[in-house]
Amino acid sequence: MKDTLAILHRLSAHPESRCWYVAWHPLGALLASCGGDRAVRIWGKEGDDWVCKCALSDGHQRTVRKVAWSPCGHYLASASFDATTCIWKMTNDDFECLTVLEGHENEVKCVAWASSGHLLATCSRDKSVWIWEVDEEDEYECVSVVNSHTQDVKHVVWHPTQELLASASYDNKVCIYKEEDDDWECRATLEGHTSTVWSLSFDPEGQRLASCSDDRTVKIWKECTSGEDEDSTDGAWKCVCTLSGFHGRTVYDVSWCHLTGALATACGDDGVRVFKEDAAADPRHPAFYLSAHVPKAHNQDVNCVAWHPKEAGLLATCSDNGEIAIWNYQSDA
Amino acid sequence: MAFLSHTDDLFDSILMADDRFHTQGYRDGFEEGSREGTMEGRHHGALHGARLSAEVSFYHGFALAWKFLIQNHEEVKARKQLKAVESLVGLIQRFPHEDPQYENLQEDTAKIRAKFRQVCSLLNVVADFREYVGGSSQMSF
Amino acid sequence: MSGGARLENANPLIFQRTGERLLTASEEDEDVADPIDDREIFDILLTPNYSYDPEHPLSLEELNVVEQVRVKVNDEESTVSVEFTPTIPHCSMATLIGLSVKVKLLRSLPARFKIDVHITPGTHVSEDAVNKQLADKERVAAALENSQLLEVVNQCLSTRPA
Amino acid sequence: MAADSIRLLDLVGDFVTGQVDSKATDVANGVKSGQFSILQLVEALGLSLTSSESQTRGRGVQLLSQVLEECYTSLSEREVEVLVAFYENRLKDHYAITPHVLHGLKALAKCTVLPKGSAVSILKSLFQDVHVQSLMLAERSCVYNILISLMESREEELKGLGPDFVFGFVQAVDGERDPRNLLLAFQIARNIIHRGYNLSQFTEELFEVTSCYFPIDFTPPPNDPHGITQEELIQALRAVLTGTAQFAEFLLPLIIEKLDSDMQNAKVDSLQTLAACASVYGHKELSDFLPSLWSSIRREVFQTASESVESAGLSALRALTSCLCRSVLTSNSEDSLHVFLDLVLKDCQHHLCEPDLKLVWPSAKLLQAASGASYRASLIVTAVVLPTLLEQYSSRTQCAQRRTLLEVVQGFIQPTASSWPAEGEETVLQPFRKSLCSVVFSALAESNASLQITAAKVLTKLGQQPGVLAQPDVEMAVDHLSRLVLEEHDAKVSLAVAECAGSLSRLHPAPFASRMIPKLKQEIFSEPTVREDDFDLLPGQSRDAGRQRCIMALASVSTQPSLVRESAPVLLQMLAAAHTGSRIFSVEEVVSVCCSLQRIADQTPNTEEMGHFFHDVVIPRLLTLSLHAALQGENESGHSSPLIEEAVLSAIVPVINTACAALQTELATTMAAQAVYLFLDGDVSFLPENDCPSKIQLLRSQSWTQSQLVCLLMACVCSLPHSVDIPEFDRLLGQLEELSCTSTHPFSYTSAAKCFAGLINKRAAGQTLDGVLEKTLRRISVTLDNQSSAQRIQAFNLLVWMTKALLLRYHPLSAVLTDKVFSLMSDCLLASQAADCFELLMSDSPDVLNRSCHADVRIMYRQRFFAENSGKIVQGFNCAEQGKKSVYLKALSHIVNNLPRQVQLTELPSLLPVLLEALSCPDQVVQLSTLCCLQPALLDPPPALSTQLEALFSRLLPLTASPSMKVRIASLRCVHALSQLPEHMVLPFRAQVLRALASPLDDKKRLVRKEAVLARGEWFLIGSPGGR
Repeated sequence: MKDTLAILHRLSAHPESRCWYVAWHPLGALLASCGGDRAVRIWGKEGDDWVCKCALSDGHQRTVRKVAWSPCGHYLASASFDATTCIWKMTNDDFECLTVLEGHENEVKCVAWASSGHLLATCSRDKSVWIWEVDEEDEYECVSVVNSHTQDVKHVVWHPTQELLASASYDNKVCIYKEEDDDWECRATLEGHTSTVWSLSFDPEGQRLASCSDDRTVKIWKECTSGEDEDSTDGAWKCVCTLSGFHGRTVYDVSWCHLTGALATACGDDGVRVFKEDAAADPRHPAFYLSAHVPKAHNQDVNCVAWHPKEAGLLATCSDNGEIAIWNYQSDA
Repeated sequence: MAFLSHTDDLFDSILMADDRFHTQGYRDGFEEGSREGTMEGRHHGALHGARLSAEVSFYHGFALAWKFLIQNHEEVKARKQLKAVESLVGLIQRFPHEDPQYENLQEDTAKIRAKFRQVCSLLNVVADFREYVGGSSQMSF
Repeated sequence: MSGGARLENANPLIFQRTGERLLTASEEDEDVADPIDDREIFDILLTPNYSYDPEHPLSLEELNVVEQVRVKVNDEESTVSVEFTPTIPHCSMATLIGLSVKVKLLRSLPARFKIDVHITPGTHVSEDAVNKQLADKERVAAALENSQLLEVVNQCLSTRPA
Repeated sequence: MAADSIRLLDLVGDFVTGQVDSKATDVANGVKSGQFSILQLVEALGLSLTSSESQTRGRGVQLLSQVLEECYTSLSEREVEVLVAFYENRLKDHYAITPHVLHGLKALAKCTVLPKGSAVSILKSLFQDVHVQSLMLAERSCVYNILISLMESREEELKGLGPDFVFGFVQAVDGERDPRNLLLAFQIARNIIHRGYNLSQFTEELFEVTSCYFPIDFTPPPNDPHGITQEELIQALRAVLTGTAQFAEFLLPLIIEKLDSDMQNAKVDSLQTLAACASVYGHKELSDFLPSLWSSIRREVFQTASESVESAGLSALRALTSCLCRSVLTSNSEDSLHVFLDLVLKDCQHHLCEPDLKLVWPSAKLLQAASGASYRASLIVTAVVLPTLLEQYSSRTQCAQRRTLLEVVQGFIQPTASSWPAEGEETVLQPFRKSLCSVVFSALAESNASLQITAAKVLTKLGQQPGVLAQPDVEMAVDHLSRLVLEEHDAKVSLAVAECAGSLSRLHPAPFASRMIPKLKQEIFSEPTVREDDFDLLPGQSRDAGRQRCIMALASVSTQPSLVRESAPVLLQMLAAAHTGSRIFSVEEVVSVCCSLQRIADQTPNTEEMGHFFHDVVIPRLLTLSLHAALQGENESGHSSPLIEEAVLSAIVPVINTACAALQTELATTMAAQAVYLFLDGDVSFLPENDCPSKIQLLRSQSWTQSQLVCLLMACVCSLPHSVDIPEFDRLLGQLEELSCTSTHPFSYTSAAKCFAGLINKRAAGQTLDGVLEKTLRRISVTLDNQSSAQRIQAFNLLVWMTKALLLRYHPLSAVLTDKVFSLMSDCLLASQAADCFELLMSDSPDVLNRSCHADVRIMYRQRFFAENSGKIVQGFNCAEQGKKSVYLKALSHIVNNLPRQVQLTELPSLLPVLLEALSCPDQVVQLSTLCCLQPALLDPPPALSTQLEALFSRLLPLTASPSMKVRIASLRCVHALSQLPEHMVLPFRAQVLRALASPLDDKKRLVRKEAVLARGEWFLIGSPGGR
């Protein structure tokens, strides 16, 4: 491993509690974090160090599990254990709560914007995935409720370009959804993990999907377009690669860098790992190698990894100890 | 004479007793068991059938009521709502009430529930469907 | 537990309590470091030394819910694994007992520890489900924000009978 | 006269029309003073009483009633008669008037001169014309009070009313809700029942109207002025319900029903009520309900989690059983006791055969409760249970199961006060003597410690009952015990064995004298056989440890003079051997020999005989041995006697202390003389083997081995009773002073000082004593003032002991001495000793100047000392410059630490600032002692604390990381204690504390982590649902 992952900054983002998730602003100037202290914090760089621009602590009554920026960068969505999702509007450095999306029976685990910015997806322990439509005057309405999972739904993520949604669940499965005469339906179910699937990430082109799981593996799934190989129907996905043996405990998050194609993971063994794809390998059977590994990246579980959208190699991670860490990944490969 | 025959009869009954009681016991037991079983089964079926029908018909009534309330509104929002309500009604009407053997009963029920919740969200009403969906008790996590 | 509450398992097996841990000289010696060992975890779990299980007035150990042999700790690697045994296979409280045990350890051990709580293999009908749920820190975190659940857990951990 | 009547009219007018309430008292005074009579008042009231205005009439009656309440005592029978008639008639009047009427009647009912018949008529009209339920609280209580006072004075007449009275009461009380009134109502009901009023057909009504409150569920409102407790109500009601057997048919079903409720206190109340009525009922009342009563009780005891329910259930069962025991046996009727116990046995016995299952315990408890009810009951139960248990024991093989069974057995062999066999009855265990013994002995022979311990306990219990164990059994037991003493190395077992041997030896000394003591002696003196396996022995298995146990055992069994005469010589012989070196005993062993001697001296009955034994044998022997050792000095020839070791001498001191303290006066006097002359003039005549060089002068000797013997002098003379007069007092003091001031051997000069102190503390006050003291004090001062003197330490030491001796007896001089000590706290050399000496001044010293050696110790001398001096310390603290402050804090914490808890609490507020200061003082000793005196105070904190919490936490939390483990532990305990404060006080600190306690969880010391875990656990519960 000649490649390096060097620590740049450490910030105590949510002291006395966990930091669950961090999300880069599409332009990369801001970083949003959320945690067990029921707050969302917005971080920005001032000179050489990162400072808290503002804290949104009045939106939720319980843990804020995930945050997501709208593609345009003007909105921030926050999903909380209080069964609601808040939509925040950013006007220069100030945030106001536009609306609160209700309807889930219990903890909302994830929220994600479609690339178009017109669609929003949320998922919850109530086993359902909800798709919301956003109209011009910032009105949100539920266009569909899908019950394809038999358990707690942990994560939802949109395809980078198409209107295609993927969800990961406690039932060890991943589901892929498409719209079907203005109702959303599960088009493919990805089975293979032997325990909870915690997170998902599409590759830059959206042809492949990475999933990470409590079974301590990361799996790479590929959509089989007809012709490529016969034995599969259009829209079906199959596992083309499994990264096992690298992680000591649950893999909580996986992130595919859209600039470098590097794959980063956050693990319950306190480690952060970066994998690179072996260029030489047959594209139908891709191979990944461990390019960099920081064993004690944090002194408790690492919950999230996020690649910077603009600056290649810049990586943000956060942990149960409430910390955010920002790394620089250098690879000469 | 009578006395004699009587004794034969007596012996006979004693000799056969073992076997006779055995078969009779088996028969009785079997009848008893099957009767019990049927009763239990009926009870179980009735109970769940009732719950499910109650739930679905609640949705039905709910949907129809709203349908009439909003069908004459013209604005876009109401149209969308009406669409959703109608698709819920559709789902329910396609729901095979009278066929208990119907194999994807569960899936369809799930669909209906999902649609119902979407409708609620669109209409922005909080209908207490928890008891119908067998909602998560406060003690689970 | 109110005197009126009925036990789900009226006549459970009981086991002799192992006595107090005896104090060794080295434990009183300022300079010697005592590593965290199995018995210590065991003792943590048994104080308060009556039940974590609102159904049973007896202590966890007497009910054999936690046995010393089923506690494994590795101080250097900062890992703890506890296997607990619900008093009867259908004990509805299995998850709650497990949650209580987990919370007790979370509150009592240094943050560096990775804590695994499992049901003793083959002692519970829904063993895997319970284990998976206890291992899911997100679910546990959510549980501890649910006041009804937190109340039960706290009562189990309270040194004053609730 | 006329004037009076006019005045009266004015007063009445003012009150009735003028609404001037105060006038009532004026009228009353008038009546009391005889200025005017009641009848005159009535006349004066005439108009208002007959007015058509109900309001005016009311006012009139009110005045009359108020006056009556003032002076009902002075009324004549005639007047009362008139008034009663008037009032009864008024009851029919407008409802607004009724309250006043009732107050009047209440007053009249109290009259002693109440004419015959009026009581009845009052009641009749009350019951007839008053609807009690519609009255106000105060008036209702009036009615009850009327009933109560009439029942007191006119019982016969009321009984004349027959059941009507009861009926009237029932009607009146029905639906009462107020707890105060209920207490009254219950009292009435109780009187009705206990004083034999005729209930007849109204029995059930009376029961209904009272039992509807059962079980009482009443929580007094906050700041309730009447201070009525749930308990009072419960007791009052219980007295009613259980008052008569006539209620049985109603009460018992009710109890059975209430036992089914889910309210815990309902259960407890029902069970207690059941127990109460079982003591009143006969078996006739119970018989029909016994089965269901039993099943309810069994259910509760089997299934409850709460000890209160369990114990209530058990005592209920005991009560039921003893009730059945009282029932007279008639030839034709079956024995109801037998029937009932069979029921109990049927349900419980089989659980005794499942020793791994939980129900074995409640079943055993139930059976024991039943058998504890009476001798007969215990006969029946044990006859069934013991065989089962013993049979089970032999059929079970696991030690755990056997232990459980044995523990159950233990519960059955101890008779209760009520089941103790009477004269001529033999113990119920008689039939099982053999089998019991064999089980116990086999258990003792097991290798499992907890089993052996239980067996020892059982054996103890058996031994305590006369006539259970026969001679051979006891001898067998003694052999087992001896074996265990010699072989068993488990500490817990040895302890149990010692206790067992001790208690057995009280009743059966002979076998111990003849069998055990010789064995022990033999083991002690047996030649050390070098065994190759000696090396790989566990600690406790070595021969030394074995000998150690023998030494302890000798003490434990010395419970009777006959045994002491056997055991003490063995120990003395060991000392002799150790001294001569004929056997090699380690110093530790010699010390423990002394400890055993001390225990013996302590536990032997304080008789003339024993007094002589110690005075003539033990003490002289000890003195001789030490004297010889001392004279040998540090022996040139290799071996030097262990008896010159300070440790050994300090162990001999308590032996002599205890013995001397118990001596009768004449023995004590000779003891004093012998000791004094031995030490002053070397008179050894009273010692055995007194072949010593003449003219030994121990107190003047230059050799430390001799001078240090002064501690034995102290032991002899300082623990004698007051009455004993010490010969050569002044000469003695003189030499002691000299020794304590000049000796360079710490043990010697300290002991001398202590001896000095012990003597002056008891010496009668007066010129002579003061003279001596002045002289000594002068000497001390001179030495202390001379900074260069080599003997300042000695002088200081003497000063401290002198101070202690005098302040214990409130001697005027003590103040001067104390100030002297204070002045030394700024002394450059002695400052820290000065601070530490307060520990010595305030705490009890074990070997001198304590109550057990008859010292003159005034009660509350600590409080007094504190009151007089704490001010000075605080002041000194404030004046001292930074570097020196800690000295004062140390002194203060020593004093406060030794104060009784109560005083600490009262004083804490004033001291809090200084104590907080002390917490941040770098000296760990100060920190520790401050924490120690804070911690108990924090358990119920003074209000002053609430304002100081901020400061307290900011100082406490850093200490959890102190380099000293003790400090870390103590500070964590304080933090733990603080978690018990009212939530609103501590909640603000929760986050801060939890954060701070995270790191001690990872402390390198287990003991610290333990405290941290406890404390943090508690703090998590604060302000969290279900927590607090």
